[in-house]
Amino acid sequence: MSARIEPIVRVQAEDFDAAQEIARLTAGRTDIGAVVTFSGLCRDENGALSALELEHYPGMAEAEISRIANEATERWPLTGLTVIHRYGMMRPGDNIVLVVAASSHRQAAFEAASFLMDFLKTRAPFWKREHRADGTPGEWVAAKEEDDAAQARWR
Amino acid sequence: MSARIEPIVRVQAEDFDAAQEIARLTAGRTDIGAVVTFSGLCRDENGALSALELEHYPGMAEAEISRIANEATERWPLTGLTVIHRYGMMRPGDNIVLVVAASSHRQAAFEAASFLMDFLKTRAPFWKREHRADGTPGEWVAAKEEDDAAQARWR
Amino acid sequence: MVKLRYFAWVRERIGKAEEDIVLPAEVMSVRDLLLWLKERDEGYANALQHPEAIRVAINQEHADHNEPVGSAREIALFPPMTGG
Amino acid sequence: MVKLRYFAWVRERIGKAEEDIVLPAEVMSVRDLLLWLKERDEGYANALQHPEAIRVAINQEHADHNEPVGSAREIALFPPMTGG
Repeated sequence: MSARIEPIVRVQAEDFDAAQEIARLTAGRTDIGAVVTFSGLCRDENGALSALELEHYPGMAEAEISRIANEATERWPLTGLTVIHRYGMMRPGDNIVLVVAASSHRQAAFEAASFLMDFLKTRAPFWKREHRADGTPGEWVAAKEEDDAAQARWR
Repeated sequence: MSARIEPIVRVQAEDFDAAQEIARLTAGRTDIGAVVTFSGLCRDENGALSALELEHYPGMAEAEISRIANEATERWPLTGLTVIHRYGMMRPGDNIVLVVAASSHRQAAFEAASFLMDFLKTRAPFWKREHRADGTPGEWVAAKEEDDAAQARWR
Repeated sequence: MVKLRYFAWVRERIGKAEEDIVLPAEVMSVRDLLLWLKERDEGYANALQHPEAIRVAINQEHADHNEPVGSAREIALFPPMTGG
Repeated sequence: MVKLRYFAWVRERIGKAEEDIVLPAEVMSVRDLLLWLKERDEGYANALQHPEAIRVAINQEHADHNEPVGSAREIALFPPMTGG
């Protein structure tokens, strides 16, 4: 098992490029067998959403994501881990969040990426508010019990 | 739940571009909340490997991967699914296999991608042979019991 | 003196994003703080009407409602998170 | 007449990638086929010395050792897969 790696964590308004982040973890290396990438996108199922606004807690957002990412590197033998979370206004189809987990073994990469997402959903200080297509102010998105349940399975 | 989608399946000697395949599934769509991408790479842990040669069963490889991919689209509400498996000679660090699973929900995308990989490992007709750095002919890679166990958990 | 910070609909209902405040001696725990703030005016009452639903961070780390506020520099109140 | 195809070390030990063959009437199942081939010469014997470890596809679909070979057009023999 390789030494514990230092995760890359970024909280930013700008978009990200998944391919570039994958390349950053794998370039020049021959010890990585598996890379699992999760991209979370702004979704609009029924055409009623014009945007999602993501509010965040600057400082704590980075700190909390780093805590979660470090826990993942302790639980799984990862060779690389990147977590990027955006804030601000997102249009349907825009990127919101990216997790890239690299490992010599696929199961570790899958589990670490899934763990990261479950904890980001329930522990990272971000709040989504809808902006409706008809111009009316939208609602704050309610937290889902299923997300708490998803987090609880890692205990 | 959306109508069952038609998976994209390719068996090819050429390299692939994960970013391009993700873009192909998501471009112009606003109903996709989650994209999970698995990239399997040629790995060389101790510098003894010069290449992996992947033999395949042409015809059956495409047919079997399509069967597995179609089963995934029946089990999970996917909005897109792409599976690409290469054959031929791979150097350490080269891409071997790509799975991209898109869904409105993250758990479905994670599970479908993980399911695909477990079944590709144990059911897709490919065989890996090592070529050693010192020029000697290498061994056929032995199947792993842990891969059978990983597949069995989906029953 | 502690900096209180509010986010999302907690911020909107209270009507400000942050404030510096001197907590009375009887406010020992996070729970005490929520109940004390709730009495301040209608905005706070509206934001904190279900105090058990409010999430709290002390010095930018999650804290449960039993934790002492102690000598915290910064306490943040917010709804359950919906990022990711 | 059926086309037999061999892959990976099964192919190497038998010494060919494929052959067309007429199966005798007593070869009913996949298992019968493996045992019958094994007697043909040293290469086959070497490839099929542990017939239970050999995977088989009939007309490009996985088949277990109890399945009838029936009127298969193509039967493939190979080691456990190691793709992905």
